[in-house]
Parts: sequence; structure tokens; C-alpha cells
Amino acid sequence: MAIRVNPKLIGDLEAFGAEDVSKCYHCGNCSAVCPFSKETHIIPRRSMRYLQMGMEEKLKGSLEPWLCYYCGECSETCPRDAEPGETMMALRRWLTSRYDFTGISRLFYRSGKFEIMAVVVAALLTALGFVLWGMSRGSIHNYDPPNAFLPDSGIHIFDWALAGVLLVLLITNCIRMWWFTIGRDKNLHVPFWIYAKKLFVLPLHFLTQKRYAQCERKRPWLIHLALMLSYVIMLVLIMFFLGFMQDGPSIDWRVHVFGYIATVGLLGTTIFLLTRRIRKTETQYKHSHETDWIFLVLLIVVAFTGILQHILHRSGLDAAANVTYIVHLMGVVPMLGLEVPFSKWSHLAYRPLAMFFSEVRDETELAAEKAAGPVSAPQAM
Amino acid sequence: MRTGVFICQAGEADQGGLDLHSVEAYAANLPDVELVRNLGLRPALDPSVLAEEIRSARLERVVLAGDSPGFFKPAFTRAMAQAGGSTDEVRLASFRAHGAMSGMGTVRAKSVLACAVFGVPFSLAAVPDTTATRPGTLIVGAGVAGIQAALEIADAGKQVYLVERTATIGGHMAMFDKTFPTLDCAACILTPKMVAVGQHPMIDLMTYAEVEDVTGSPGDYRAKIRKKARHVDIDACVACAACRDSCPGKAPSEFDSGISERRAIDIPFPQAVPNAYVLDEASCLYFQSDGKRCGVCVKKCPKECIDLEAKDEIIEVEIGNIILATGYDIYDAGKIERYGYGLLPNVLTAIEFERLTNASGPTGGKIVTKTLKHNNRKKTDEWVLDPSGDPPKSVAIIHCVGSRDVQHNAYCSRVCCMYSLKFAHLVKEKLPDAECYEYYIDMRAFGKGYEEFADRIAEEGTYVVRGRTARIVQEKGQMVIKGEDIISERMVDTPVDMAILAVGLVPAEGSAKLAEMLGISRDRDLWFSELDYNSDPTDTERGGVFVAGACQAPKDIPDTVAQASAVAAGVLKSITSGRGSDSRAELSLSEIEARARSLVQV
Amino acid sequence: MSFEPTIVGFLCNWCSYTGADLAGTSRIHYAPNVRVIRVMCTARIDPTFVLKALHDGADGVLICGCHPGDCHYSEGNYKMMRRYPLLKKMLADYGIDEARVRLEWVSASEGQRFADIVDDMTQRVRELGPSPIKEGLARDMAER
Amino acid sequence: MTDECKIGVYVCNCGTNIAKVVDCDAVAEFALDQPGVTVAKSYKYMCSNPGQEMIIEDIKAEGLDRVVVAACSPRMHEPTFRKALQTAGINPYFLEMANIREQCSWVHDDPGEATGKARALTMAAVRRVAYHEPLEKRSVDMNSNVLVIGGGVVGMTAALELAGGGSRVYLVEREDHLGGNVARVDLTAPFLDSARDVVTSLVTRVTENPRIEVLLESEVTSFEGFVGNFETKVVTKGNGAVSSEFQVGNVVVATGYQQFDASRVTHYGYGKLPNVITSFELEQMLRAGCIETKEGRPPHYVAIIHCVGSRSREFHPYCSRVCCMTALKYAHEVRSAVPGCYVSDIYIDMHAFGKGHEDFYRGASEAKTLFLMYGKNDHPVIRKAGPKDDCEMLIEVNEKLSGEVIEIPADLVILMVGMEAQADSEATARLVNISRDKDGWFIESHPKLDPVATTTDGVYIAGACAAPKDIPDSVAQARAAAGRILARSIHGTIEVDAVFAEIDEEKCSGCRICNDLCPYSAIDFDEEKKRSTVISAVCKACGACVAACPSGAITARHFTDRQINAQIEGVLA
Repeated sequence: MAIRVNPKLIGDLEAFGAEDVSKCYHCGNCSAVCPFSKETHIIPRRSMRYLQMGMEEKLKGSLEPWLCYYCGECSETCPRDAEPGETMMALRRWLTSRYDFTGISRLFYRSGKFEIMAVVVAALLTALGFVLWGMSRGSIHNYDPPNAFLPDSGIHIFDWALAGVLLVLLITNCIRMWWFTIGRDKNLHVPFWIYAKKLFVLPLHFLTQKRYAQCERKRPWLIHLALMLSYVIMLVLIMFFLGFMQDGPSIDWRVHVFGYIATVGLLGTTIFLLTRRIRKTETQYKHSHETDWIFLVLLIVVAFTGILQHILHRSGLDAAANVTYIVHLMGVVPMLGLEVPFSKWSHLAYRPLAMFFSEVRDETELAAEKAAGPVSAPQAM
Repeated sequence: MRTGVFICQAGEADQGGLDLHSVEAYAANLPDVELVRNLGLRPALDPSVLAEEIRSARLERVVLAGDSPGFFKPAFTRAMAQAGGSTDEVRLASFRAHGAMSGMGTVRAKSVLACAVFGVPFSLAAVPDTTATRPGTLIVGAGVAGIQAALEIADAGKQVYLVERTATIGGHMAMFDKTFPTLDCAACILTPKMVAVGQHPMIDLMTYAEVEDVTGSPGDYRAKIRKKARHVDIDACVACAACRDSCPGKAPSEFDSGISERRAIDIPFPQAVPNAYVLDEASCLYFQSDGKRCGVCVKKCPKECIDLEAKDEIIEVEIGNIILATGYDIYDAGKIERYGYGLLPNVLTAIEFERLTNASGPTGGKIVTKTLKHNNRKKTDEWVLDPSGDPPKSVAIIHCVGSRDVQHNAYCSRVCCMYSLKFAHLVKEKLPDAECYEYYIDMRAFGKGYEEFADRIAEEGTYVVRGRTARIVQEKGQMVIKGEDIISERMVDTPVDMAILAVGLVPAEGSAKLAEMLGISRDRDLWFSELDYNSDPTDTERGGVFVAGACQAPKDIPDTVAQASAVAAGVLKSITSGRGSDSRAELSLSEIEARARSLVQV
Repeated sequence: MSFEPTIVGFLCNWCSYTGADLAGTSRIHYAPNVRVIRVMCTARIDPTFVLKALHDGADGVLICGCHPGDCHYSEGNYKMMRRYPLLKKMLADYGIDEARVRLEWVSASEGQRFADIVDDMTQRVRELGPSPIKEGLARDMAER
Repeated sequence: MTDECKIGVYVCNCGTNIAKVVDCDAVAEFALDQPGVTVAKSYKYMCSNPGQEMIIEDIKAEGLDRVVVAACSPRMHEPTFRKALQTAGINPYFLEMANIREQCSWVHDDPGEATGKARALTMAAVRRVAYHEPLEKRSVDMNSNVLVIGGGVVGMTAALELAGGGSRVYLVEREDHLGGNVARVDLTAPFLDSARDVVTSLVTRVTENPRIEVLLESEVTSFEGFVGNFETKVVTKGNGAVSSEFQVGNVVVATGYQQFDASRVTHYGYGKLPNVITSFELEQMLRAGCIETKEGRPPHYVAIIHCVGSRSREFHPYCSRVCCMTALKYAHEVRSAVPGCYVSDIYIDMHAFGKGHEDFYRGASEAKTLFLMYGKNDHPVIRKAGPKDDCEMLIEVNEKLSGEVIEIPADLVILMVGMEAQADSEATARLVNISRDKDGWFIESHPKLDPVATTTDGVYIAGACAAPKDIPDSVAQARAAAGRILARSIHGTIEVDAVFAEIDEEKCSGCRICNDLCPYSAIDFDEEKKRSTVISAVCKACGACVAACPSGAITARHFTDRQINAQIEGVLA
């Protein structure tokens, strides 16, 4: 059955950052330079093509955008300046908005203003909430229990509650992702053992990002890995060791050393990335979508206030520490509450999943191909 | 006639230092001009809005001015129709088409605009006066274009001064093996013409010479030509090769595009015209040692026609017309690291392959891969093309190298697709069991018999793959081409023994100097600009200066030859009538205005 | 070794001879048995040429001209066309197989066609064997 | 006979072109043993300067009076070597060439057989050349008037150039106006300049030029004579057929092309589907300023289909060269006229090869034209859209760049119809006595080095009548033709070939068979003498009369019975 082309989609994607895709004349240069395009994984040209032709369903079902790490090679060597790399980035944004059933993500990506507003509102509500709660049960001059302004016990519960909500959202999105890319594909029947066999891919890529290392340039991978790991460490510390982290007076090195490492990692990498995005010298940092800025700024705010309140608290300035803590939470809540499920942060989950799904798909197709027989040599014109 | 002037820039080229404000002001003062609007750069135009504007201003004629106003014309035509006006009265004042973008500037823009407002084609109004013309003609460049033009004019019994930078005429065509699509050997069809040029009484052939300076005015030019010291008496030399065989100085052969060695004193190729040797000072021991060493050739020469003390001569000629036929150079493939040219031994440029497959080339026409040979002089091992080398089992030809690429040359080089297909044929003909791959983007087989030729190549079993490869790499001693086969939708890593880069064409070295010397402009891609793309493809803004062949834009042989004969028409026309046209550049705004006005009357 | 016939070819200068040249420039290979004689037009081909060729030992004669209507001299090939049947009749009287003489139209753009015709004719004549005239001459020689 | 003369035989190796199959030295040695042969050599390139020098030297030194060159086709180098003989001081017609490349080394692979054949051919040449006679070229007047057939841009440009060079020009146009196909166009690709300005200024300059006589609604009905001395009759329709006769020295054929009939391509439904139109119909819309569907509303989706009738198995194999750029032009124009409409461009290969073409292509992409690629001989199919669709038609294509079978919405479909030879090109070819290729285009005398001349002296072809061409390339050819003519008519006389037929009055019986036989009516009958005579300058040496003369009174110079018989003996010796 013939697929109806939709010349309008390309306009829609512009809002997501794909401004130059129409320039592409399909010489195949980008796929040829990309270390990830092999056999039938034609990255990024095929996605560019689907986008030009407005094949929405095909795009929704494709994992290729997640398999690209935007090293910038393709964009630099593109004979038409069609920015394949940026197009893939835009597609990732678009896909995120497609996986998200609430539609909030789409709103975020299509209007930076809306996202900023949402973030600000969330921040203010958080502040209001915690201030009231703190005053109701403690004094601004106490950081540590008894009658601490923001006792870790309470915060801990709040964290878990928030985490719960996020997980629900994220998991539903991931399931939708599975449905688009594998589930609904009529002629793709994945036996369970393949899922099992490939499951290891998830933690492996999540923790090592080793695919990223295949790119010609290694530095971006290191930065990315550092950022990701610091973030994960911090997450673990907060979700499980908040007590040790927050309560004083003594410094418990078994825990805090990780805290410091993570903080340094977070601040270092985010500031590095921020400067790059401002400088615009390297291809992959040339074009910045509003979401990229918001994401970075939030991270920096959170990391900075986090360490600041720690220092203030240790130096006995409890009041100042509490205020900083409030500011910290004002950053944390929107970051976790909005960025993770609806915006850039979600790729933390989608990328490893994409690799998992794609390997599952290949495995399945391989099995099918074995049955079909070998593939033919290039066809004479 | 109530006229409205709309200025809209397509913003293709830079604005060439145009002062649009003064153009606007000028337009406003032209008769019947009711309104002047500057719509700016790439305006989004709504015909119905424009229609309203035309209606309210009761315009009977609309003039679109700008670098390429044609891009907006349909919107205005539709608006005019909606407004109930005559669509024939939507007129264009294209600054780019008439040289305002390329140096002629604001004044030209005004005159173009004036003509459009009067409803007169610019080319009708802007006709320069004629000037008395000398019978002599100077032709710069003796490739196939220069040769053809020279013969046309000389056969008509008119004096021609043919100046060629290298030591022989023939240009690139003489280096080729076969010519597409008929596959007749280039030498077979070119050499007779070369011989004819060499023998022609009306052609004063100056090889190994360059134009130093041109002064004077259309119809009466004076050219200074530097005849570089050849150190060999052309008339006496019998090309016996005695000097060559004794010469110790070696250098890469220019004619073989560096894939073979020549001596310091040598002949470019056996059929060279003039058929005489030439001494290259740069590689000659005698000159390297300021006359202290060597000089053996002088002793060996049986006809005593070598003079090591010879100096450059400056010759002055007086001519009426000048024809530029400087052709092209090959783009430097080394600029694209991904293709490994210069690093991987068996990555050749197209012109290198032409010499390799040419019967008179270093391997006698055998297609072989390079072999590692020890160079005793340099004490190093180097890759050389030697008849004893093994033939490649598979050959890849990569199209659009440096062409159609905004990172290099944005333009298409026009000839590469066809010569690449020709290569495939030659490979298949000489090595029937060799695999042959063509990696292309668009197969541009546009000429007479070209499409049929392309089909034939595919039938011969060459794999014609759509997809420009991006890398050539060495993997475990095997050269691999990494690319995408777009039609069969998969990435392909093709192991090959030889890769031929279909390198694009760039303007010949020194064309910038010539353009400046003669006061003619060059287009965005640095080829010489013609007077008018459509109706004057071989004339220039400067009277009595013509362009022919690839120096005006890449061209294949038939199109080049046609242009060469075409310029002959222009030249002969001016010689027979004794009068040629002056430079359009000399025309003042008021003159053009006046002419346009007078033309409106009739 | 099998018998290799010798065939004399009369080709018109404008279409067929050019066509034969084209076969050359396109490197289309064919049997080497045909020896070409160039005439300006098939109309120039006097039947006596054919007879002389056969008499002097040719095993066959191939005549090629422009396609009807394409003649460079507008209708020269029609004249050949009219002579051809008479010529065949005469050959029959001499007891020469009419397949030994053949008239074909080959245009300037038909290199392949020319090659095919040559191969086909060579094969036909090869099957017919040596020309009886040649044999006759040989016998006379022996008797003398 | 042969032993009475001194023959030099020269076997060319042509690099390896001949030598790789034919044992050239053996051929030379063999030739040396033949009676009359004084010199026999083989050399790398006979055509090269040293090669010719060798011949000239030998003629002078050895006193050769006949030369045989066994090399490439005489069509290639006969003039070259004739010139060499002349330079050496003997009559150029004492040359005979043996074609051992095109008709031997290039078509045979067995060295033995090839060498054998080469021997025979060389032998024939040796035998023949012995009977060659010295012939003299004679010069005839060259009338400087020129006939130009076709009043398009090419015809007008040629006319102007020629008139500028001093010739009187008769410009014959079939229609009632000048301008040809370009006059039907609004803007020209790739710079979107005004086609109208191009035509207007040409027409003005042509009509104002005193040396150019324009004959509208006219056709050339007869064209007799020979280079420099043609007689032509032109019939002008309009108010009663008026016929006028001119003497001209040369003719430029610039009859251009006709557009391919789109209705022949059934799967595009042209003529059935109302909103499927040809490129020229769109031009009309653009000029009228109303781009609308037949239903009278501006199209929301526009599709352009390339290569209609071109590059296809069932119609024309060749590429029409200009359609791609014209298609891109339409993409720009339609978007300009109908803002916000979506343009799809369905192509095979994008032929953007000329100056500014690639930029133009890129511009169209940046303007969001959707480019879709279909395979050669895998044509799209157009069908009426359903009631639910938001468009008039749907085009189904097997899209190559995505590998998907897709449907393209379209309210208006533009078919880029290719160029084809004029329906009457055969008649034209006959009239001026030139040949056509398989597609009906006129054949140039050499595809590369002589693109505007033809095999018939004094007849030139320019522009799209020789093969599809865009305006600049056509204009260049128009000027090229003018250039050739000016160069030759500048002296007022030209040389004609020395090869023609002669009648021996003694032998002629006056039967007059030959008179009607001659296609050029070059044979007169002398009523008093009751004898026929040949007008040598008109004779084109076909030899029809020679073969037909019952009393053997007619001899064809350079193709005498003796010469050909010698050749026959040669190949069979």
C-alpha cells in the first residue's frame, strides 16, 4: 500500500530545530561518514528522507535518531549544508514529544516561553510549599533536627513521592516507544528469548555509553559520561542516603566523598557545555534549542545551590543554608518534575532503550534473513 | 503609462556594492513613475495584496528591479491579472543579468531600470558605438578552443597570434585517450588540427609564452607577450632526443600529470606541436648550479640548436580583437582528506587515469596498480606506475569530487559524469573480468548520444551505484570504499584496488590576472562572465574581447568547439566590416536613457 | 581446419562505410572475412564488378548501401535495388548460389548491424563452401 | 602497370591501436615485395608531424609518384595525407588509404587473420593507386548570400551575425511571426531573465537590418545547386502563394524542435485528467498570470514530472537537456505566484550541469520543493483522487531515495514534455540533402570537432534541430555556423572537389539514359552534338550514371572501372 507523502511535516519540525533538512539532495555522504550506519541502518540520511517526505509514521517507528550522538562529522562534510546532525537532534526532540502521551512535551518543544513559564511556576509553587511547611514545623534558624526547617525525613518522603510519579510517566512513555518501534510492526515477530538475550544492553549502554566512544572525536563522550555518572551518583545518594548527606555536624566520608565527586562532575561538565554552547565554535554546539539552555541552567543552579547549602550548613550559617536549600529545591522540582518526563532529560531513558530495541530488531531480522538467504550485490543501474 | 517600480532582492549574490537608495531616488524621478517601493530581501509576496496596491495606484506598468527580480515576477504577473492590467506590462530590470552585480555598479543598475521603465529591452538600448578594428587577433590559450578559433579565423586569411603557456599546443584534449561518447581517440581527431595550426601561414604560434600586459582600446589593442626562454631553436630541432637521452635532470612530467618522469630537456609528447624539445630551467642542473655544472645537452645536440644563454623575449603585437580560451585546471583532490589522495598510492585523479590508460602514456595504455620501486637518486622507495604492475581486480570511480559541494566548488563540472562512464568502459574493455563501480549522485548524460552511452556502460556490467562515497580507507592492506548504495538501501564497503576521483574543473591559473588586465569580470565561481547568459554567451562587457570554451564555464568538447567557432564569427564580423563594437562599460547612463527613449517612439 | 571464405564488400561511402567505421570506433568485433572496397554510392556498383570479384576467386560479395530514402544522393540505392534482381537472375544462370551475393542496408549509425550482417553472411558462405568458379579455375590450372 | 610507377607504402601503428592486433612490420615487408613498391615502412603515428615529414622526405628523396597509407579510415586522415603529398610537390590524388584500423584492428582480435586482412587491404590500395590520375581542384564562385531556414532565436542570431559580416540573408519562417519556441516562454532558466526581452531585441534588430530579408509564412520548396552556388525557391503563403527565387552560397538550417505529444504517455492521463498539463500550457498560465486548476481555483499541491517522453524505452531514449532546469524554474514560479502551495518535483536524475544551474537547484531545495526520484522506465502513475482526499489527483511513484512506494497529492500536474525532431525534418533533410540520425536529428559532419557543418558542403545546422539544446548553447551554435560561413565566403571563391564524372564524347551514343538518372540534374544534353555532358561543379560524383551508361562512355574521376577492378584483384590476390 502506497504511503501518502505529507509536505507539511517539514514545516512542523522546524520548531524542533530542523531548519535545513530541505537542502539535502541525498548524495549519501552523511551516512557514509557516520560510524553508526551499517548494512541497513542508514544514519542519518534515511531519517532525513522520511522527514522531507513527511512520513510521520515511519519516523515515529524509527530508532535511528537515538543511535546518533551528534559528533558533527556529517554536518561538517555535508555538501549542501543540510545539517544532518542537527536534524537528528531535532528528530530526537520531536520523538520525545511523540512518546509523551500528555502532550506537555510537545508544548515545551514548540514554545520555549511556555517551558520557561512552567519551570518558573513550578519553582515558585515549590518555594511556597516548602516555606509554609518549614515554618509550620520548624524555624528558619535551624538546619539540623530537632525542629529543623526542612528535615531530611520529610524531604525524603517527598523525593520518593515525586520519583513515583515520574516513574509512572516515564514508563508509560517508554512503553509507547516500544509500541511505535516494535509492538505495532506487523511483520516483526520478536520471540521473548531475544528480549532476554539482549537485556544486558540496557545497563551496559546506560552506564558506559560505550557506543558514543565509537565517534571519531572522543572528548564529547567523556564529558557526556562524566555528566551522566555524576548525575546518577547524586540521584542514588539523594534517594537512599539523604540522611547522611543532610545531617551534620560530622562529615561522613563514606558518603560525602561521592557527593563531592558528583558535584565537581556536575558543575564542571555543565559549565563546560554552557561555555561551548555560548561560543558556538563546534558543530554539535552551534545550534541550541531553548530546551538545551533551560536544561543546562537548571542543572547548574541545582548543583551549585546543593554544594552551597552544604558549605553554609557546615560553617554554621543555618539560616542562609535553609534559604539556599529552598532555592535548591526550586531547581530540583522543575528539573525532575518537568525535564525528566517531558523534555531533554528523558533521553537518559530513551537512548539505552533505543539501543536495546534496535539490537532486538536486528536479531529478529537476522533470524528472518537467515531464512531468506544472502543479500545481493549492488544492482547495476 | 503609469508605472510602479518595485525593488526586491533575491539576495543570491552579494549586492556588489550597489547603492539601492540612490537607485530608488533615480527611479522616482523617471517619467510616469507613480510609486517606488523597496520590498527588501526575499520578500514574501501576496499577489492579492499587490493587486490591491496596483489597483489603488492605478498602475499600467510594473517594473521589478533587483539582482534577480524574475524570481518574484509570477507573483506580480498574477497581481497584475487580478488588478485587470496587461500582464505584458510586468517588466524586469535584472541587475545581475546586465552586469550591475559584477562591478558595473549603481550606474548600470540605474540604466537597466530606466530601460525597463521605458519598456525597452536593455540589450537593445545599451548598444555601444563601433570602433575601427585592426585585422590581427590575439588568442590566449591553444587548447581545442584556441586551436579551433585560430583555424577558423586564419582560414579566412586573417592574421592570428596564438599564445600558449606550455611548450606544446593541444591543451587537455591532447592528454586524453578516448573521447565520449563515440570513443574515437582524442589524438586521432585533434592532431590533424594541431598540425594544421603549426603549418598555417596566417597563424603566428607562440608556445611557452604568456601575455604580460594588454593596453589600448577595443579594436586597437597592444599586447606584450613574454616568450619564455625555451633554450631550443624550434625550427632547427628535429626531435632526435639526443639531448634528452644525455640529460641528468629529472622532474615529474606535466603532460603525464606527474605519473611519469621527464628530463630537464624533453618534449611534452611525441606529437607535440611545435615538434621540438624544451629546456625547463627549474629542473636543469646547469641552471641549478648557475652554469657551473652539466650543459652536456649542448654538446650532444647534432643540430647545435640548444642555447643555454637564451633569455626571455618580450614581443609586442597590435591586434583588434582578443579571444580568451584559457580553459581550466583540475581541482586539487588533496584538499579532500577523506579520499586519501596523496596518501593512498592507488587513488588517482581522472587526468592521471587518462594518461595511464592512454596508449602513449607511461604504461603504454596498460591499466595497472602502482608498484613500490626503489629510487636510487632519492634513496627512497616510492610508488610508481610501471607496465609490470598487476592490473586492478576492481576499480571504483567516484563522481563529483570537489564539485556540487558548498565546502569546495558549489557548481557542477559538467563533464565528469560522462568521462567517468568512459573510464568504466575503458576498464571493462582492457580488463574484462575486473569489477567496476561508479559512485554518482545524478547521472548527467545530457548531450547527443550521452544517455545511450550511459545505458551501454550499465549493460557492460559496470555497477552504477547512486551515492557519493565519503571515505577511502586502508583496512589490512586492502583499500576499501565506504559509501551508501541509496537505490538498494544499504551501506556498502567495497574493497577495490584502484580508485579514480572524478575531480572537478576550476578556472585556469592566471585567469584572475587576465580578467584584471582586460577589465572583464568573473562570476561567483570565478569563471569569466559573458555579456549576456542567453543571447551573448561568448562576448564580454569589454569590446573586442571574447571568451570561448571552458574558461567561461565547464564544457565538453562539442560545446567548446561550437563556442570557438562562434567567437570566430564575432571576430570576422568586426574585421570584414572594419569596425568592432566598443565596450558596453563605456556607455554613460544618459546615453542609454536617450537610446531607450528614442526606441519608445518607434 | 574449416573453410574460411573470402568475401568482397562494396560499401557506399556515406552510410555503410561510415557504419563499418562506427563498428570500429565502438569496437564491435566481427568475422575478418570481408574485404571492403569503398564506392561513393551503391549506384556506382557496376554488376560487372560483382562478376569480376566472383571470377577472381571471391566466395561471396556483400553490397551495402544507405537505407531506402536515406541515400546521400537521394535515390542512388534505389538504382542498386533495381539492378540487384537482374544480377541474381544472371548468377542463377551461371549456376552460382544466389546466397553468395547479398544486398543490405546499413546506415551510418548501425555499426552493430554491419557486424551482424558480416558474421551472418560469413557463416552462410562458409556453409556453402568454396565458390564453384574458384574450384573450376583450380581444375583448369591442374589440367594445364 | 604497377611496375611503371614508384609506390611508397606507409603502415601506421596508431600507437597501439593498430599494432596491438596487426603486425604492422610484416605488412610493410609484404608490401615491399609487391611490384612497383619502392618504399614500405611502418611508424607509430603516421598522422603526426614526424610521420608526415617521413612521407614528404621519401617522396623527395626516392622520387615516389604514388603513396599508400595503411592507417585509419580515409574519412579521418585522407585530407591530412593529401596535404602532405601536395607539400612534397606531387598531386594529392596519387594517395590511396587502406583502412586497417576501423575496419581491421579495432574489429578483429586474431592477430593472424587481422594481419592477413590488413595485407589484402594494403595490396588492394597498392594495385589501385597505380591507376590514379593527377586531378586538380578547381575553384568556383562563392555567393555571399545566405539562406537561413527557421526564424527562432537560432535563425535570427545566425542571420544577424551573417548580416553583420556583410552577407545578405534570407530568413525563412513558417509561422506568421519570428521567435520560435522561445517566444512561447515567459522567463528563462536558471536566472529567470525575461525571455521576451531576448526575443524582442532579436526581432527588432532583425527587422531593422537592411541586409536581412524576412519571409514569414514561407517555406523553402526547392534547393538546387552546390556550395557557393545554390538556387532556392521559397513559397510565401498568406494572401495567395507567392514564390520567389534566390541565389545563395550557403544555408543555415535552424528548424529547431517540436514538443513531445504528452497524450502518448497513457499512464499520465494527459487529455483525460483535466488538471494534467504540459510545460508549455503552464507557460501560458504564467504569462496570463492565472495559475489555476480547471475548476478555477489556485492549486494547493503542484507536482512536476520530468522526462516525459525522454529517457524512456518506449518513446525517446535521449535526454532532452533543458527540461530539468525548466522544471526547477516552474517550482520557483509556481511558489511565487501561489504562495504557500506545495510543489513536488518528480525526477530521474537532476541535470543541472550548466553555469548557475547547481545554485538554481540548491535554491529550489531551500525553497522547500519536495524532490522525489523515480526510476528510468518505472514511471509514476496518476489517478483521480477520492472524495475524502484534499487534492484532485494522486500520483503513485516507486520513490528511489526512500525505497518506498508513495502517493503524492496534486491539484495540478505539470508534464515536462521533451523535445523531438520536427515532424517534417525528413523532408527538410531531403531538401537540403543532409542525413538524420535514428531519432530524426540532423547529423553533423563530426560530433566533436565539426558540430555545425554537415556532410553536404555549404549546408550548416545549428541549435535544437541537431539535438536538444538550451538557449546559450543554441546561440553559440548559431554564431558558429555564421562563423564558418563568413570564414569561407570572405574570399568570394572556394575550391570544389576534383572528383566528378566525365563523358567521353567519342563513346557517347546520346541515348540520354544518364540524363534522367542524375539526381542533381548535372548532365546536360547538347542538342546539336546529340551528346550528353556533365556540369562538373554540380556533379557530386555518386557514379550512378557511370554504372548505367550502356556504351561505357562515362568515367567517374578517382573511381574509374580500372581503379576499382585493380582493387578487386588486390583484395583477392
